[in-house]
Amino acid sequence: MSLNNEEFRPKIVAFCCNWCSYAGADLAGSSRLAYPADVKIIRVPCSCRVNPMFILRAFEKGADGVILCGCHPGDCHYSTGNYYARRRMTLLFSMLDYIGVENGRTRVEWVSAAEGVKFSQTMNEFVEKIHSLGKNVRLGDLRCRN
Amino acid sequence: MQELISRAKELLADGTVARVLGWRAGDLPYNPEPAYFTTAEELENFVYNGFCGANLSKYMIEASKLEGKTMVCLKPCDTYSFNQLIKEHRVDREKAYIVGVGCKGKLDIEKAKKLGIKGIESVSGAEMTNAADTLTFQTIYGEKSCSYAEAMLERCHVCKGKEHMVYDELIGESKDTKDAERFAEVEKIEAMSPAEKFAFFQKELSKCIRCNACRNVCPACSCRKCVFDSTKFDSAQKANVDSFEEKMFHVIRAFHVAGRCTDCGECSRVCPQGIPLHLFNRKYIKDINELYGEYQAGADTESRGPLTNFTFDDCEPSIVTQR
Amino acid sequence: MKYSYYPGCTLRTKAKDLDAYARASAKALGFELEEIENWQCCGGVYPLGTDEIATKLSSVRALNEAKEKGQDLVTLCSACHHVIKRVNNDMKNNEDIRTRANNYMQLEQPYAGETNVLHFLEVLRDKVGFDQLKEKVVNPLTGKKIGAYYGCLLLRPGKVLGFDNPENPTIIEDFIRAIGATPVVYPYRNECCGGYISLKEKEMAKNMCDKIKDSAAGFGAEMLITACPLCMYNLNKSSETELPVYYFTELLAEALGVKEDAE
Amino acid sequence: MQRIGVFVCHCGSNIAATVDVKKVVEMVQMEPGVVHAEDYQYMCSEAGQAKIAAAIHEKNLTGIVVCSCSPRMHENTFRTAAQRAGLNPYMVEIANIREHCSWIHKDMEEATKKAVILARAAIAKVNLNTPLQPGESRVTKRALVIGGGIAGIQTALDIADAGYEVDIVEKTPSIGGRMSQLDKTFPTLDCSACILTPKMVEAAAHEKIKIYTYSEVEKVSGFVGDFTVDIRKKARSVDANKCTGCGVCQEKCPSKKAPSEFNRGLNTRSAIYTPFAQAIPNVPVIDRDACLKFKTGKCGVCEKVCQAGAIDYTQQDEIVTEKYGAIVVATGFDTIKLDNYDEYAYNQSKDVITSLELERIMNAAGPTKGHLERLSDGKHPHEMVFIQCVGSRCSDNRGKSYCSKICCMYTAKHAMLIRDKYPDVNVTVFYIDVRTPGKNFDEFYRRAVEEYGVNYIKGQVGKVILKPNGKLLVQGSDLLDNKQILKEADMVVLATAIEPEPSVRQIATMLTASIDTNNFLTEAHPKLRPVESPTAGVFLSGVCQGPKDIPETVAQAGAAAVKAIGLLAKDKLMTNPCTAKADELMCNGCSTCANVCPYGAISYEEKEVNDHGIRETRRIAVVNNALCQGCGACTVACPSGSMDLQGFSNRQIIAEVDAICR
Amino acid sequence: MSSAKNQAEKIKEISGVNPLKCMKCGKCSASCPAFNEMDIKPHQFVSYVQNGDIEALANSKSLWKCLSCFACVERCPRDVQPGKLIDAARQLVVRQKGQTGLAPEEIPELLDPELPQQLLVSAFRRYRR
Repeated sequence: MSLNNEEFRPKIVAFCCNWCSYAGADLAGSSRLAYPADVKIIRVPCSCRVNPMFILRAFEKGADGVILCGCHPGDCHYSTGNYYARRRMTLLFSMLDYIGVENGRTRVEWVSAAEGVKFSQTMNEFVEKIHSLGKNVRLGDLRCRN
Repeated sequence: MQELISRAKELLADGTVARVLGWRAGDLPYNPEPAYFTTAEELENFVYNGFCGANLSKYMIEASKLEGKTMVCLKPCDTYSFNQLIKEHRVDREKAYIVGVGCKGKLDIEKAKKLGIKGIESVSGAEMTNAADTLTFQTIYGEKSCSYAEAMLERCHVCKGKEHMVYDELIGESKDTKDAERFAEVEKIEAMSPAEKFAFFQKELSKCIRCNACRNVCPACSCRKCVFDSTKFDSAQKANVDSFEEKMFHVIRAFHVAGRCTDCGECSRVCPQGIPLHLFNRKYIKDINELYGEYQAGADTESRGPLTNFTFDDCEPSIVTQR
Repeated sequence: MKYSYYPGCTLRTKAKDLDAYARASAKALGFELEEIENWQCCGGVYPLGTDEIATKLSSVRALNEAKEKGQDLVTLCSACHHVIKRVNNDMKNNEDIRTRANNYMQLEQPYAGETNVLHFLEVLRDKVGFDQLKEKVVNPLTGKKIGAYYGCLLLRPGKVLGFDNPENPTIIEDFIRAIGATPVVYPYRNECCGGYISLKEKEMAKNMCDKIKDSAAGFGAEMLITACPLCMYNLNKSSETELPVYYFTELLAEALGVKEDAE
Repeated sequence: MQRIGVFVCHCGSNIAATVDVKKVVEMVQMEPGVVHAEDYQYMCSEAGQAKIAAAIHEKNLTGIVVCSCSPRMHENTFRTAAQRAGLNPYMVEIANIREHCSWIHKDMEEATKKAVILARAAIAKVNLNTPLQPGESRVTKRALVIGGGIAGIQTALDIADAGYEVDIVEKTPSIGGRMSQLDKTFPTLDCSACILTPKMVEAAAHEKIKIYTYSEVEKVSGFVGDFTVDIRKKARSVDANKCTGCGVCQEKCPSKKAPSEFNRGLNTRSAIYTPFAQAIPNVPVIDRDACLKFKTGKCGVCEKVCQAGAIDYTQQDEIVTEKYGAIVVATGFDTIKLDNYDEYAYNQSKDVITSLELERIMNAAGPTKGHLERLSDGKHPHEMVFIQCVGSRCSDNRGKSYCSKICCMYTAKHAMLIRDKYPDVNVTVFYIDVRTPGKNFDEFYRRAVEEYGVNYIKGQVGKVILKPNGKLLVQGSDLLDNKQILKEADMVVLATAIEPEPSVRQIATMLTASIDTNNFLTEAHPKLRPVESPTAGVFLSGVCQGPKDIPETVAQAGAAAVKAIGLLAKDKLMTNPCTAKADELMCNGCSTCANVCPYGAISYEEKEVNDHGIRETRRIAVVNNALCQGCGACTVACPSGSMDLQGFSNRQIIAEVDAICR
Repeated sequence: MSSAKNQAEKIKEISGVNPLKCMKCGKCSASCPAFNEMDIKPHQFVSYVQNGDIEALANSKSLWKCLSCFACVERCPRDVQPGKLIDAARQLVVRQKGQTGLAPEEIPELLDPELPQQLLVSAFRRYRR
């Protein structure tokens, strides 16, 4: 498969918590569970480290989708981080939906260190979803493209 | 008003307070402005009428640092902001002598102007003592009038109630002016298609000139230094490079005050471009109420805010796609 | 309480009793079975092929009609129950089938599995309650040793039908207790009677039915009860073991003292 | 401006086969700050590390990016290497181009592009890195072992022998665990009790070991080296200091109807009981749900007969709070409930039993005094059928998807023991695969077949059918003969899947140790750190980590002990320097950050600041670095952005975002 | 792609079953009440589809012996559900014109007066398109 310039290759940023989801991504790797190269992972200590600013920043800079992965509720390495992340992201996503940004472009998924399969599946699904939504025109529209 | 002035003089005279925080007349009949008064003479310029919409609680952040107590005039809705500031340790309750002032709804001169009332020379019916339901304007085109309610600020139509949440004494009568659903406008937008929503906000926000009036007036936006002015996020204030920044600014600003915003409506009141900025805050309030239980910021000074709290079985963010 | 009711082809013909006793009993128990209009035959077997739509549509029509009335849909024949519940499950959980069926049906409101499908026995257990039923019994069938014959269609696949524990069900035994008789538990009660195979493979069906009846008789059953006309036919026709087989509704009507009303 | 060196690892062919490493080297050289870039076969090797050190010296590097495997693998290796070469270790960042790139992509061009982007992100981050200094925290020289089975006992003994204090918390009235329920052990057939009880006694007698039985861990706080644990000592209703263990109370207790947990409910015990004869401590407990005194207020027989006056009906649960430096989880397993497998008629027939129940039946102290008999009628069986993989290897949500590992061997053991003791009993085993990896394991299984004539049939059983005459009919497959078999049996034994002891989930949550979908505790690395949890200071011993037999459990217990000892041997621990820090000029003092801090690490000080010439006293957030674990919850809660996380700062993360989206 | 392979794919598609999940435990064959009547046994169905030997499957007696009692579906520990494969193979056959397990002319002699409608309807669904 060669890269076709015509083909839409989304830019996808995945924030993964160090303890569960980043390890889950590692497990997906060592288990050779493929997902598209469009996904690039940023390691954060906990899902609660992810500031809404980071997500909007990603969109501002041209991301087509942003996904945040953390430990399952109840299993946070820091006990409670993902509970805060869950509220923050719920409100942020709701707001993005409210201002007319397709709500499929943002997602939160809880992936444990043992869930390599889930990590890979989630990323495949998410990339597929972004493909179906196409280029990030709406947030792209917000950008100045002189 | 006279009662307020004489009480202020008394408090100054007996040394209870070192200064009075209220309003004085502006250059136009409808734009009184926040002001400090330290002497009985100065108090002669004190005004309090239907145009005194400004929420003075934020001024108390600075006033708390001053020597002695400050008498501050707070309308019922302003007291929510004051409570929230107490909770966040931004104002010192001991430094404030709160006079809960009566309120029968505050006025929005833009609404009158929209009714075709222009060239205003003077207004009557806006005084607090006046029980009249009608505003009468002397204009260069002659006398014009409209009903008080017609010219009321948007926020007063969804009034949180006539009770003061915190005060030392009360002066004047208050009225609950609520005659509309608080979330009706938000619901209207929620019901739109994504394209319509997008177009709506695109149109509104494209008016933004980043004058920061909303930020400056907001009692919740009281950070010593705003993230948008700092280098910490690589987002330091600069000329608007692109329209994304406006949206980012307003979404993030609303996010930063989410769970802390009392819905005082000052942001919309002061926006020189007339952007309905309260629609952002109110969306967060509506979501919080629906997803995490009713919460009114500033109703007390102890409870945990919704974003510094959680329950084990909170909804997942995917609820956004399911609603 | 009113339920939408789907009788099915056989209850109109060879299994009129099953239907009549059920209606009479329902009346005695204070609920009503409102036959849905223009129901069409469910097809008797659930079309397993995921690519088949046409064969699922009659069930969807019935389901949608119940939905429009805002009622649960009650079935009596095991086969109808099986087919309709599984189609409903598809409409709820299989996006592909749902889309295609809705495209075909052109309903005002797309159907997405909203209707709750109940077997008559489930109504007795979950809505009426076996304790309540027991109180309404006027002729308890005291001393009768009855074997429940479940067959396959009511129980399997357990995950979809959610009717009872597919390997060790209790609903009919509880029913038997409620009408005052003694249930006889025997291991072949959820084994297949041969189903439609009896049309061509008489010997096979005979073997299977013999096993069932021998097992039941061996554990002391004096009679069997069933909810399925085909099971009834096979057990009666294919096996030589002397063991009478009744529809459970007949014993229900008898216990409630409304058997004559139905006849 | 930083002077950054980029080191791209081939990882043999693991990376180089999919990522064009030369191209990566070429591309990253154009990135701002990069003054050096090279690739090498194995960066983690000594030679690879030497290259990094050389470049640091030669090029005066201030920051390093290694493009290699996951930072969870070698971040520490490279940080240490950098430190040895005089660079602050926190100036090193890893671009994960193996697990997150070469291993999951096939197309070289695509993988190379992605590798370059990941490298750019790391470079962008390093550009903003600042040297960080870890702090120190003290280590409490005492370990906690949760679970008093063979795993917990062995771990405790090993730690205690090294000279450290250990506490064992066991929730049942005695230590011993599952192993105490076993009759014989494979592949040597020695008596389980004979090898276990000496260890139990040793643990009880050890001066460094304190055993809390009938106790549960209730709350855990703190962190590696300094955990604080609340232990609930459930009320025994018997004063352990007075009790002599004479056993008269149990004999005289009139309430003898409670199912015996130790005998898997196959017989009953008295309301006041010790689970088994060799119980440690030999102090009974009163089961308050079964005791007449507690249920009706009348009785009190045990109190009357107790010469020592040890019975105390008023005893209350007691909470003990202790400090520990290390915690070992050894919570073990149970067999799964068979409610989803009624085709095997376990709930319908008393003669269908689990293997663990057979252990009790075979045991001289068991419900049948060691005689093999049917529980329905007490008759001696002549035909026994064993069914393997009951609930194991089931991916249909009814059972467990994993292999329980021990069943093939214990079934061979059971078959052999029965054939040995009762040559008149025919034994048939239905199996899917016989899995016997292990020393002398396959030989053991073959002996069952060859010397003892056990009939192994390849094929699963579909249904166990009760016959009116009380016999069981086993309907199974013989796949090698392509037949369906109907086998008449007197008893059927189910090799029931094992699962982690269900209470482990709560314990994992308290410890913030991660747990997988099957409730097994996750190890820090599946191969290289198999006895450590990803949570620092928490170690794993025995089946709580995955199915194991006794020798493996004991080996792992020892390994967990060594890891715990290694930790306890240190006086001080380096703390993670990636902690939160408030910018005092920006801090509002609003307390929002403190509200979300799970560690109570944030406090407030009235502090005089000089804000661009304005001197004033402000309320400022101060982070206690010893308490802060670096989650970052506060950084997002902070409205002004004053609170930031060192090592994962806002600007660093934003730089990564920008680099990826560029 | 060979036509056998195509057909195997078709069977997988119709049935929604992934035969690769099978671990060859034989629980299906151990559960099947029609086992003795079948020439190709339930557990073998999985291998036939895996190997693409559809011809043999299509000609198998077993297609017409399966009772659709779902015992194998219920008990399969791997969610392979051989019953669905058998049905899909049967579909493949009856969807081809003229191929059927029941000819109309056979019917009258099979009928008996007590036979319930349900039986005919079901048999038709199973045996014919």
